[in-house]
Order: sequence, then C-alpha cells, then structure tokens
Amino acid sequence: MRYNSVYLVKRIGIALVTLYVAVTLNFLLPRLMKGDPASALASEKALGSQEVANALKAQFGLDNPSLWYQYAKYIKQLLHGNLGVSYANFPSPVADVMLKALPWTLGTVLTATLLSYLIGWLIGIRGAWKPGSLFDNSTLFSSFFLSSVPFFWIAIIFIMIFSFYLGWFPLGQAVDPAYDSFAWFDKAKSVLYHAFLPVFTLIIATLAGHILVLRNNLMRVLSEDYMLLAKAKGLRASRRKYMYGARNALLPSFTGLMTSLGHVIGGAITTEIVFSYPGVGMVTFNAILNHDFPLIQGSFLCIAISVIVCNLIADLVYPLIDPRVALN
Amino acid sequence: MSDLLQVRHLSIEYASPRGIVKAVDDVTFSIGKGEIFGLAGESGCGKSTTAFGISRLLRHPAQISGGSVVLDGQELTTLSNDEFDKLRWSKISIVLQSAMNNLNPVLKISNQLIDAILAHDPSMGKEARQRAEQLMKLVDLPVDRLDSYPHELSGGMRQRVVIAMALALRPSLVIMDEPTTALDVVVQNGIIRKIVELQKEFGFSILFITHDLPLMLEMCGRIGIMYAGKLVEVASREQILQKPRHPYTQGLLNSFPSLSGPKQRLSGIPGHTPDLIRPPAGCRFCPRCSQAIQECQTLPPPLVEDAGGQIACHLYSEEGIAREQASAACERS
Amino acid sequence: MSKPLLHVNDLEKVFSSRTMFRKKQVRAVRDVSFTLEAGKVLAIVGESGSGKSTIARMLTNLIPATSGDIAYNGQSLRDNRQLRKKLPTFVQMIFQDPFAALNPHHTIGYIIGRPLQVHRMVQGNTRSRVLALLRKVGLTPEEDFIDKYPYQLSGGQKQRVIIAKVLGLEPKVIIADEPTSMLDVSIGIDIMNLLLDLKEKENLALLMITHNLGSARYMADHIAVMYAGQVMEYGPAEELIQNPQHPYTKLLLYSSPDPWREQADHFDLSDAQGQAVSESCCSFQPRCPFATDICKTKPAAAVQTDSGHQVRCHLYA
Amino acid sequence: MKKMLKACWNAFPGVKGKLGLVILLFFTVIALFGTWVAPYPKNFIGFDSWLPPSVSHWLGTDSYGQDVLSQMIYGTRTSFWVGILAGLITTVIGVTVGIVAGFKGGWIEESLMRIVDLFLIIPTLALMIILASFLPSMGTMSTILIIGSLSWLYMGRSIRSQTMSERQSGYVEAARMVGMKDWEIMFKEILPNITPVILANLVLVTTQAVLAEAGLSFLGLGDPTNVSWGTILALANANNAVLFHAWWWILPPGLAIAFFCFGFILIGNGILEKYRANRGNAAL
Repeated sequence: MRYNSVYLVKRIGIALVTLYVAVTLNFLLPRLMKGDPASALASEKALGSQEVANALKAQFGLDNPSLWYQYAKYIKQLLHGNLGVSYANFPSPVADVMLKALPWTLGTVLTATLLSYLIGWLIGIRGAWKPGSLFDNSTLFSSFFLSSVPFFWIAIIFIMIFSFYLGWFPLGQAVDPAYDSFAWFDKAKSVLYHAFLPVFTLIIATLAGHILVLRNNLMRVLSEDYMLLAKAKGLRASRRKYMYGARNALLPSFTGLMTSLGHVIGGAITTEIVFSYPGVGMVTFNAILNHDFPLIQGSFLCIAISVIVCNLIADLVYPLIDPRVALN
Repeated sequence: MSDLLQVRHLSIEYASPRGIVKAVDDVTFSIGKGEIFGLAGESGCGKSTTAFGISRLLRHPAQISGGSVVLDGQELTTLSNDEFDKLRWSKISIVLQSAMNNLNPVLKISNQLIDAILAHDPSMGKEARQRAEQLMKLVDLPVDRLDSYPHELSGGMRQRVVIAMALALRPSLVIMDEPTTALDVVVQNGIIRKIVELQKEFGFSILFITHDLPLMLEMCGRIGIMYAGKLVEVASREQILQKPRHPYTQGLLNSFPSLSGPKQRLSGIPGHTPDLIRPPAGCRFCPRCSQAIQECQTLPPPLVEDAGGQIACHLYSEEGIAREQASAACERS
Repeated sequence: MSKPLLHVNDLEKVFSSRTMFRKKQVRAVRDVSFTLEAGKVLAIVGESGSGKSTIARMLTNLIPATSGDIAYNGQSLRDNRQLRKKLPTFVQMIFQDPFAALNPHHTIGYIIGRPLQVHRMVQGNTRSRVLALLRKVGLTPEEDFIDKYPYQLSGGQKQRVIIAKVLGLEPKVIIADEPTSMLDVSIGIDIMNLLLDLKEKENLALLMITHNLGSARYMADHIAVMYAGQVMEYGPAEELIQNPQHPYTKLLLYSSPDPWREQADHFDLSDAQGQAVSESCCSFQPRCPFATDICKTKPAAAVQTDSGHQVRCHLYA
Repeated sequence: MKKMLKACWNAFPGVKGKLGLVILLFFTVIALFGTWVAPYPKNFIGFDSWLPPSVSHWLGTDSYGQDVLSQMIYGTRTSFWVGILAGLITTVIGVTVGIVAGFKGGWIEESLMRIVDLFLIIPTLALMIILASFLPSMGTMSTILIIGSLSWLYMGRSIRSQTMSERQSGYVEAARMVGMKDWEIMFKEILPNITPVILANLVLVTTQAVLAEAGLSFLGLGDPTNVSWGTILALANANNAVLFHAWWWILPPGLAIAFFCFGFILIGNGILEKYRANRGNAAL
C-alpha cells in the first residue's frame, strides 16, 4: 500500500484524541451543569424504586464523591459497552436502544451525504465550466436559497407534497407495520420505500453547500497554467473537465466533505423527528422529552463516535486521490 | 526562406471596468520555417497576448478584434474551434513560464506526456509509452522519472518535461512564453542550449517571448520589439546590436548592465507606460522619447519595411527623413 | 580606513524541522564573514537557495542567527537588547516585491509617516517630513503622491515609496534584497541609480542581494559569490568580473546572457541542482567540472589568492 | 445624513449586496416595531382553530386558535436577535482566535487549531442539544450563548488561514522591520485587509445561528415562554398540521427563515465578490 507511516499514525492519533475528548465531555457535562449528578443519573422518582436507584449509583460509582473515582468507573463501564440504563424504555440499557437506532441514522446519513456530494460535484463542475451561463446562475441562486433553509422544514414540505397530496411515499416510519412477516426481499423493498424520502430530503438540504464549495474550487483550478496547457494540447473537453479540472478541485472539497458530516447528522436529528424515522435523532428527541439523561448522553456519544470513525475512513481514503500527501 | 507564419494587422482587445483595453494594436510580422523569432518588450506591452491570440488561447474577456494569422498558407482566425483543435499541438504547441503549476499535480509525468499523443492518435496504445521514453531521452531526463509526480521534480526538470511535451507531435511552430524566467541563470543556460540543439535537430520554428533582451539577443535570429501594444521595430540580431534604430530599442539596450563592456552609468528610460484605454494620440512612446519630433505628438508612425527590417517611427518615415536632411543641411551651412 | 559600519564574523544559520521520528537539519548559511564600510556597496550574488536572503533576514534580526557574530559600529547584536530596540534606525531592508510591501489599506503619507512616529524621529505632524522624503526619492510633485493609495502607483513608484520610508529612519546600512527583480529593466536602472546617489549623498553602506551578476557589477564595489550557504569567492567587483577564480564564479559568468561578449567557453554541467550537500566535501563538488578526489573528501577552506580574492577552492589551496 | 446613507448603501456592493440589504431592512423593521405592526397580542388564543387565511387573519390560525401572522411577527424578533447577537459573539471570538493563532503561530496556533479541528468533527448541533437539555432554564439569552460559544469554530479556522496568508505578505515583514509591536501589526495592518472576509463570515455565521435556534426550538429546547419561527414549526409538526391541510401554518415560518438567511448570504457573497474583484485596491 502507498501509505506513509507518519501520515497513518498521525491520523489515527487525532481520531483517538478526539474520541477521548468526546467521552470526557460526555462525562463532565451533566456534572458541570446540574447540581447533584446522582439525582440526574438515578433519580428515584423516575425509576420508582429505591433499590434500583442505589444499585445504579453503585454501578456508576456515584456514591463516592471523588470525581476521579466516578470518571474511572465511567470509563470502565464504557469499555464494557454499558452506557447506563435508559429511564424511558426501562430496563433496557442505553447501549441496546442505541444499537437498534444507529443503523437507521447511519444508513440514511451516509447514503445521503455521498449522493449529495456526487450530485453537487456534477452540478458544480457544469456550472463552473461555463461561468455566468443561465445554468450557472440558476444553480448558484437556488444553492444560496437552499443553504439557508432548515432541514426539518424541507422534510415537512416534502411530506406534504409527496406523501400527503401525491401519496407516492409513506407518511413516516421506517418499515411497514407488518414488516416482520415479510420475506427478505419485501423487507428490503419496504425499507427502501420508507427511506427514500428522508434520504432525498437530506440530499436536497446538503446539496447547496457542496455545489458552492466545488464551484469555487473549480473556478480557481480553471485559471491554473496546466488547464491552459491542456487546452493547448487539444485534449477532449471531457478529459480536461474531469482528469484535469475536477480531480484537482476535488481535493480541497474532500476535506470539506468530512467536516460537513457532523453538520449533516445534526440536520438528520431534526429530519428523523418529522418522518418519525426510528434513528438516533428520534431517540434523542424522546430522551429530551422524558429528561432521560443517560440516553441523551448515550446518543451524543454514538453520534460523536460514528462521525469520528467516518472522518478517519475519509482520512485514509484521501491519500489515494492526492499523490502529494501519501508519498512525501 | 518561405514564411511559416504571417501575422497581418493583428489587434486584440478586452473589456475592462474602465473601458476597452487595446492590448495588441495592428501588429504585423512573419516567421520563416525553422527560424527562431524573438518578441521582446516590457510587462504590459502585449507580447504574451499576441502569442495567445495566435494560438487561440485567449482567456475570457480578451478577443481578437481584427487582422489575420496565416500558418503554412492556412488562415487561422476563420477556422471553427473543431478545425483549430486538429492543429493544436500537431502544428502549434506552447511552453509556458516555469511557474510551479504548468504540470497537472495529480497526474504522473508519463500520462501528461502521452495524453497529447493519444488525443490526436487514440490507436497508439503500447507505443505511446515508448514515445514518452524517447521524449524524456530527448531532453536528457532519466527515464525512470516518468512515473513520478510533478512535485517531485526540480524547476529545471519540470521545464524540460514541458519542452519534451511540446515536441511530442513534431509541431512546425513552438511558442515559448518566458520559458526560463523563473529559473536560475545556470539552469536557464542549460535549457536554452537544449532548445537550440533540438531546434537544429527537428527544424521547427520558435516564437520566443521574454523581457530579458540580452538572453534574446544571444538566442534569436530576428527580434521584434513591442511597446504598449504596438510592434515598434523588427530587425536582425546584428542590426539591433550594432545600430538599433527605434529610440525605445536604444533605451532598452541602454538599460541592461553588461558584463563585458566598459563600466559606465546607464540612463534607462524615464517616465512610465501609457494607459492602454486612452492611449496618446500620436506615437505611444512619444511622452518618454528623447528624439520626439513634431509629428510624434499627433500622427501615429507608419510601419516602414526596408532592408533593415521593420520600423514604426517618424524619424524613419519619408517626411521624417526629408525633415532630417533639411535640419541636417541647415546645421552644416 | 573608516571604522567598519557592519562586521559579520562566521555567521551560521541552521533550520531544523522535526518530523515524527527524525530531526532534519538544513544548514542554510555556513561560516560567512565580511565587513561593510560607509559609502561602500557590497553585492551578494547567488542562485535561489544559496542562503543570500537568509543572511539579510539575520542582519536585520528578523530571524535569529544560530551562531556567529553580527556587529554594528563595533557593538555586537548578540544579547544586546538596547541595540535591538534601536536596530531599525541603524539598518533597514528594501524588499524584493514592491507590490506586496505596501499595505493596500493605508495612504502613502501614513506608510512613510508611521515609522517616524514609532521611533519618535518627528514630534507631532509628520506631513512636512514625509513631503521632504518624497522629494528626496524623486516622487515629485510630492503633494500628488502623499494622499494616494498603493494601487494607484506603478511598480517603480512603489519601490521609491519604500525607499522614502526606509530613509525616514535615517539608517546607516541599507540592505536591498533583489530590489529590481520584480520591475521592468528600464525602471530598475532608475532605482539602482537612485540607490547609488543616496549612498553618496547620505554616506550610507549598501548591501545588495541579487542573482544577476550584471546589476551586481553595476552597483557594487565588492562582490561575494555564494553557493549552498557558503561564500565561494569574495573580491573587488571589477577584478572579480574580469578575472574570476572560483569555478562556480566562472560558471555564473558564462551562463549569464551577455550578447556584447565575443566568445564564451561553455561548461557542460549536470543539472544536479538541489542535491544533498554533505559536510565532508566541497559543497560545489557535485556540479564542478574540475572536481578532483580531494574535493570529494575535504571541505575547501577560504584562501587569499595573489589577485586579492578570497576563494574557497582546492585548486588554490 | 445623506452621505452616511450613501456610504452605507455602497458598503453593500453589487446587485446581490443591495438585494440582501433590502431583505435585511424588511426584517429589521418587523423585529423592532413588531408589537405595533402585529394585528393581535402575543400568544392570544381567542379564535377558532384551523381557520384558513382570510381578511381578518392573513395567515389563518393554528390548532390553538392563535393568529399565525402575529405569531410570525413576534417570532421575527427572537430569530432576528438570536441571529445578530449569536453572530456577533461568534465573530468576536472567531476573529480574535483566528488572528492570534494565524499571526503568532508556534504552540499557540497549534493548540488553538487542535481544539478547533476537534470540535469541528463533533456535530455542533448534538453538542448544543446536550448543553441545552442540561441547562436548568432555557432563556433566549442562554440560547444565544450556547450557539455563540459553539459556532465560532469554522470562522476561527477561516480567519486563521486568511491571517497566515497575510502574514507572509511583504507589508507585514516591512512592518516588523520598522519595529512595530505585534498587536499593531495584527490589528492595524492585517485586520483591515481581512475585513471583507470577516464580514462575509459574519453573515454566514448569522445564518447558521438562526438555523441552529430554529433547530433547538424545534426539538423543544428553545425558550418555552418565547415564540420564534422554530417554535411555530415545532408546534405545526407536533399537531400534525399536514393532516389538516394547514399549509398556511407550515409554509410561512420556513419561508421567513429562508428569506432572512438568504438576505444575509446575498450580502456575504456580494462583499466577497467585490473583495476578490479589486484585490488590488482593497480600500473598503
């Protein structure tokens, strides 16, 4: 493989440090904000019985006041994958709730981000290739407009048009009520059928950002000497556009793709609520309603971890596109 | 020596917020087959614009507003884009200033050498690689460098690759726009000697553009001097060295500190270049010209062709010469 | 012999960059020594990467020297806070790119006037002093120029504004880092003439840095030719141009285009620019046509030859 | 007065700048004079619910019988102030961090930028949710503080890269040659040259702030007592406005947010274009 060890170690190092900070943040937040963390994490009234509350306090070391002890306990629990117990859907632990919800969110968000990046790439290129043309101006203005619209509003509008008035898509949920009885093929069909609108919403909502970034990058690349040389060589327009123009414009926007992942997940949280799509967003929403703090913390941690992992993957893919990074 | 390229009354302008800029105004010259023709002038005189006009590489606001360009008897300005693309690189190729980015940073050197060949002859396939190796040997570069990326080469090596690339399809005209300006003088010397050697071997013509007059005088057979969009003088190397006629050429020659001549104070040229949107009525060099005469303020100087080449200056036009003799006569008597 | 304004002794600069595992050291400047008297011009000539600009930045304390001594009027710069605070009124630098050296957001009056206030050269209004400086550098009528913005000036005019600003601090030494390489030649000559006149009138010491031997010969009384951080040859300008000793100086001379020269014998040269230079041999050895075994094993020391030049080459050891 | 108006008018360059300014003025007027303009008092539930738009209720009523138009007008005030104040807080932090990190370099820059990169990866909205859900009381002020304290990251990084490119330029080296102090170089020499980029970023950040506020209130974390475009949308969704064909309850808040932010983005891009057009005479 063409990887340069220093680059690899550096990237994994950064990912681990970010993860560590996210975990520590997750630990510190409830303690900094509200008075007694114990009451937050194991309040009797929510669980209805004293022994359960005490058992939980012991498990999380909340009975011992020293912060470090609690922190050590918290990390130990975490390594066992035990994120505490969720109030709302007691007694199932937070980890199970998360495992059920995460695939839905990751599925929609990742497909939406990649598709939106691809479409944004194509539109951006076509716009930048002939600047000032009708196509370029119209995409530019609509991108400005789209980038200033909240995710969930687009979701509501789409439901109103496509589901309610036109009836093409379901009003929400992730699968048909009779999902379990389906054969695997119908299951897949129903999942896709339900997932289409949320993914479509996410694509439209994030498309504007990608178009603008790519168009600006390509405008800069087009003024470079090697583009002029490519034209002088009489190369076909398609080769110049993609092998020379787009490939160089892709590089800076690829790092943009990574940082936008966090933004997309943020948007997905609100979109899932509109579609009542059982992803992490929906879980977080219900957790907030029921003041279910362990679940809130758990969902935040899952989001942070998945984003960090995706970024690490993108970091590892980057040297394959940009030769300058991997080899020096 | 029959002419390869004839440029007649070429004019190029572009719209700027402050008005129409006449970057190139009524330029006429020709380049013989196998001749190294130099186009010299200071920044903003339109030499690069002329070259890009000839090879139809003008960037958006600039466009040809008049004149004709004939290559090998074929008029270029009226060709459609597709017809012109057939000529690109097979008849005319270009070498740009060796800035950091005249090679695509994400493509291997071999791909960039081959894709010009493939664009014109897609069936090449395997031999394209051998052609690329041939080209590298041509410019004394190690063949194993074919698989490295541009950022791994030194400035000098990158410029040699670009020169090899320009010769990939054996064009009849190679335009070189300041090819060695960004390089150190020792590396530049090596590359210039390699260009002259290749020119002798393949016999293509070169349109060499630079602001470095001494370098041009060492390399080009005939030289055209441009000032503020006008071609003021065209003459052979010896003519310009011994007896430059146009006052601007004399001023230019008097601005370069030489290494071998006596050490004396040089005067350069006072003042600065005119505004190309509203150029002065008469000769554009008049405000800075020490030998300006009456007509210079009002009348643009006609282009006079004679044994010594071309000159656009009232001192050498018919009435100018007549007046010259008259004033010389009264001085003597 | 007037006391040397600037005395540089065994100057050295090592840039160390640390990647994850190994420490990479680049010796940009090695054992450079020279002196500069008032009213005299020294030109440092060398290719890009020869360390000439690094020396300029060390002399003006923009970057610290790794070792060696820089003394102004006998006072060493090393750990001398008083001199460092007052240094701008002693040595000033003219930069290579006039287009970038002026802040596009300030008027010419502010650009020239502000340094006067920083060093309290003038109490209160600096306008009259700035007008005088504009006159001194030939930007007349000065009333036109003082309220203009940099984008309204041509390259040559911008360089004159920079010279005016530098003169405002009444320095003893002016370092010009390739002052004319970004300008057209016809304007560059005027700038060089201006610097020469100012050197005479104000009795300044001028250190000129350039890659062009022609302008070095035009301006300088002494020339130092640098390669890979070391001074290869140092001597009186006219002498060095007419009778070069060091192979590299000869190479530079014959490579520089000069149509008025009758016949120049050419070197064939390997384009080995940028090869790693080890300490154990003469740094020019990889590209030197006259390299012998001794050149490959022993670093060359600077030697005084009979013609008064200092040459760092085994041929003359 | 006329001259000041003129200066302010061409401070918003180009067609985009002017269009953006008009939109911004429209919303400012409503935000400042909302109480007089709104036909009915705030949160007044005196009407039948689900009334379609009519003469008395231009935008009809919602499920609680509140007049949507007046709710929208009051909502403008919250979103406007959240956008502006959060934007300002973000800009101040972002610019200081960006300039100091960009100019000082060394370990200061390294540590600041590590923190920025760290938080940029973690989704800011998730962080906001955590902060908001744990805060005892959620007033508008705390919303502004949360959004402000978390959205300066992107701006800090872009100002830092801009400062670093300015630091390399000649006039900064010339300023150090003259012996100017660091603070003067940072704020009197570099700052004016990056002001256009700061303004463009300010505009972008304000848009993010408005969207973040809408998101938070949509999740029920906004200030419960106050009304904003986000809360209107949240109620519309919670009460299944879609099933009741209540488009007049759903469309206006979304469009209002969109136009408000659109105005800002237009101004931002107008400024950036003028900045790029005359990089030579960057005299703003």
